[in-house]
Amino acid sequence: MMASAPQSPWQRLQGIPRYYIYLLLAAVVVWQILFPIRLPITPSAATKGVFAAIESVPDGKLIIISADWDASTQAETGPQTEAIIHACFQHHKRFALMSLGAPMGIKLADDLARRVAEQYDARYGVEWCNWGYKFGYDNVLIAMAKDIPKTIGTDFHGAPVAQLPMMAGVTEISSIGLVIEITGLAGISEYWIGLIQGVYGTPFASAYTAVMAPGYYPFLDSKQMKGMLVGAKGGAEMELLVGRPGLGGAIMAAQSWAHLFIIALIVLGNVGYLLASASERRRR
Amino acid sequence: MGSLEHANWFMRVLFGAMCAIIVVSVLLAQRGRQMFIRRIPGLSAIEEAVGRATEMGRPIFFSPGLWGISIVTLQALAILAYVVRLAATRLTRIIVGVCDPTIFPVAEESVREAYASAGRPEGFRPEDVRFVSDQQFAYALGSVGIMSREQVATSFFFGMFFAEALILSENGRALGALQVAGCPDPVQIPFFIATCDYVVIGDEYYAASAYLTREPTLTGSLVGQDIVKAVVLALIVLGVGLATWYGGAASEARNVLFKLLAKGA
Amino acid sequence: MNPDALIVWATAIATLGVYTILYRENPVSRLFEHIFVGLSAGYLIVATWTLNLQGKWWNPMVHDRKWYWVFAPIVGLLFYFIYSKRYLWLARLVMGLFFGTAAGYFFREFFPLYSPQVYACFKPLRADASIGWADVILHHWIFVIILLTVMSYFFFSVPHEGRFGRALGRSAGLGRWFLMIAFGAMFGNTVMARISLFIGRVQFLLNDWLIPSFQRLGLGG
Amino acid sequence: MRSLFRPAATSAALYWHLAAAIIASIAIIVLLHRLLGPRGRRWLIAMVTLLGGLYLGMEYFLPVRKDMLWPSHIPNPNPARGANLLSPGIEPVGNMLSVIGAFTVGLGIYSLCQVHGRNIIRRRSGWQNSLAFFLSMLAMLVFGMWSYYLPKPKIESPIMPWPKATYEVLFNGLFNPLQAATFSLLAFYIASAAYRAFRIRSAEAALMMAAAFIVMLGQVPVGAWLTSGLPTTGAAGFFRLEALGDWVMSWLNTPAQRGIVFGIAIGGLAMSLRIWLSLERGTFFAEQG
Repeated sequence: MMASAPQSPWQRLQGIPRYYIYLLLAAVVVWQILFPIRLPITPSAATKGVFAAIESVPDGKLIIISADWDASTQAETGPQTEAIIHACFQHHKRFALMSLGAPMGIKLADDLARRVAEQYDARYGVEWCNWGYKFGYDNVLIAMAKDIPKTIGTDFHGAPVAQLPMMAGVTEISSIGLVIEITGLAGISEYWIGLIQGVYGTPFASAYTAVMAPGYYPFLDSKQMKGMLVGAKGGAEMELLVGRPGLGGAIMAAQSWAHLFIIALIVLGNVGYLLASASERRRR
Repeated sequence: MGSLEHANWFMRVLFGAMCAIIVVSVLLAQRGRQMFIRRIPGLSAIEEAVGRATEMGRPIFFSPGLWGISIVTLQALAILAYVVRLAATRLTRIIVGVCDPTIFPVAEESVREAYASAGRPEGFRPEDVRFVSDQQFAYALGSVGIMSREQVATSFFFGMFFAEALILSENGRALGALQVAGCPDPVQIPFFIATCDYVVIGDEYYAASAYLTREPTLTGSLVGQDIVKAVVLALIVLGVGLATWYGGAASEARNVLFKLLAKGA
Repeated sequence: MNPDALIVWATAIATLGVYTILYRENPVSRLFEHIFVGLSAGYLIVATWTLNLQGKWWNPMVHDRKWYWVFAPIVGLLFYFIYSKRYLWLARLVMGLFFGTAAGYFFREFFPLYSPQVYACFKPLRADASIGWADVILHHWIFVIILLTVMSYFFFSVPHEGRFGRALGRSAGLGRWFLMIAFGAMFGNTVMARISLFIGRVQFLLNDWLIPSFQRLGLGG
Repeated sequence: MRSLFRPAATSAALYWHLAAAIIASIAIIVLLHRLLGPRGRRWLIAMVTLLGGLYLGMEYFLPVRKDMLWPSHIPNPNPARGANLLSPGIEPVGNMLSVIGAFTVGLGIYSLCQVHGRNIIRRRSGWQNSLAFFLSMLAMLVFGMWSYYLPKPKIESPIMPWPKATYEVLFNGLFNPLQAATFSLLAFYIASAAYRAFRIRSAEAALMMAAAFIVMLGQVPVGAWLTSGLPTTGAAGFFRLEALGDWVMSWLNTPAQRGIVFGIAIGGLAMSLRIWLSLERGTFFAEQG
């Protein structure tokens, strides 16, 4: 267009090259990771909903934590999972990890659970277990609703789940008191809601990456979902509720500054746009 | 919450009525009844986008999204077939990057078919329908590679997209491609709006084939859809009216509605 | 063999290799793109066998002697007739089967997914004991107005002329504005998730790779 | 019927069954191919499509009973849930479809090998990359399968046999990090997209920007800090950024999305019907049967 024409400083504000934006953003994040400036956090209603859902699971029933995340979203889903596991152990609720959509992520969740379990002296197979990755999404859920031990078969370590002490009396979906889906993959919650929560009325709560969350607010509003952790913020809030400030809080510091950086960029672009169009008008 | 494992009588009736409305509307249109469709800017742009690639003598890239054989992807392939027919008559090359192995044979087949029906069966090159990867981000990176190595002039993103949407479209933009996108899931639409020249929002996605081809079956179906939407709208207005009249809490009227809509057999 | 050190270095190099694409598509990013596509193709075969076919097909057929599972590959292999002009219709036959079941699954999901959402739209528009007027207007009124105007935007077969049509057109215009607000909100809500991803990578590069490597060199103490 | 599909009694019997089934299937396919003309083939394809959808749909919409499979007198194996005569087949049908679909993987791999093989044979520019493609694919395939079939160690140990270690490097040192790194590119792209897209050129863009601003600030502690002077309760509390952001997300975003979703649901329903009844003529298989 007018690439060769000399640009006014206002026009230049509108066309900051991408590379500068990328470099500055990287610099802001690295700076905050190395020297974080922490800020206070207050839990939202959606986060409290997850916490309350865990608290209110009847004692005889099991919680399923469907950890459908892997390394790619670990920065958000890792702290979420850790805080949720803390909440389970603190309220003496037994839980089973499983994965429908992340064959390579379940190991990461297992490591996490193992580390947290040590802090509470919780034994594998008694207070918690890991059903491992189960292939087949809807087919798994449809079958599981009718017969859990048969559908799950073996746990993460290859042992038959029916032999785990905590699985005694766990037959079908009515043995489950809550399902918590932790994921960055869209679509899996629809299976849980469409095939389990909607069909059998099993309570459902979730933890999503911030990008997915907006799509699921309608389920929160329609009460199909008891609560929802939204991204790293949800993780940090949950950490606060369980009294274990950790990685989530540190990440929020970097988040704050990166957000401010992007907001500043948008403001600069608009200031440039307004001033450029004003000077244009004056010239005419 | 109720149980929706199977339908209740109300759902059976409602579903039957919805299907009947759409099918009758299709049949009426096939018998020659004239039907109106308003302008949808994002869809009007498809022809312009193909024309640009023709002018520049460079290829088009088309992505049918991440999902396998599903209703969403079949609609994407219907749009693809239209784009191929346009491109074929103008001797413009079109490269399709496929993500799901089950959709690969279907995509290949419908592209070949589209070339044949445009009267240029010899224009079809099997290597232009490519399986890229079934892994979301390998697909994204592979598709960006294809777009930049082939120097595409235009790219279309129609189908189910997730996080890779912005990787594809931001790189396409940096290449200077004219981009048109459509996705039924609202979550990725903001990013397409930020990076693409034209975006097809929500239900416009399913209106696309009717709008583009003006085939009676499809326009009839679109009119039927509108009537069904009006029925749903009426249902909502009725529900809101009842809730307002009887109050929000657990009233008798609300329980009746709850049983009908949120509790199956 | 303990591969941990190698994994850390490979991760660091692969990460930086992919980041070069931020400047532009270049030989390094191209190499990693091809490695990535290759690895995922190899993994696709491995996963198809270990996670799907072995458990669902091979074991039932061979170990449980359910011989009728042999029909699955026969039907599946019909897809390969897309490369044959003569037998093409057989590929279409199995595609037709998948088309039909795609429609069938859609029918099944229709009510469980959507009807509770319809029900949840039934918001009372007047105050009562449980909710005050301010909340009714700020929440319920706005909710219902946005829902109805947005839905009116998606009517395609009614011309925006005549008295009713013009009213619908105005409502649709308003609906489009509300859509833009929603899209902006979704965009803003996503920023955090995306930054998180990069934070995750920075944490790895600093804490698992750079700082320990420096320490091993005796630099960081 | 039921007795025909009984599992084979011995391994030898299994082989006979398999051979017979394969021969019979091929005979049926050849027969169909010979006997059916273009119209018959089209009809058969439409029939298969119809039946596939009909089965799944009917199972959902037919009445159910808890004591027996509606409308028969066969007892319901799981009396806790309502079922009809079609219900017991849902799970096997799903399994069958996913197994059948899995055989398309070969087509995808063939397509990849075709494109990259041609690059190498013709020494097109960048053929070295195609070579890298083949090497990585083969490495992942060989070591993936190898380590899968290695006997499982009794105790978990970081010391592992070399094929397993190689697989770990490929998987956790390359494959996973490449995914995570590609995914994280979005942090940069979202920043530049926001900078470019949110200009107040039109009312629509301004609205988008305002909503994005509020939600972004509401998400981070900085936003909460900006309006921390306002009281947490009452009318002023509404304007605290974190509350305002929540309000935008749940009361402005939710209904708009739901409006979109209802449209999508009905559009998808119409598309499903057209596919199911083979009304979508001319889109997929126009010319021949």
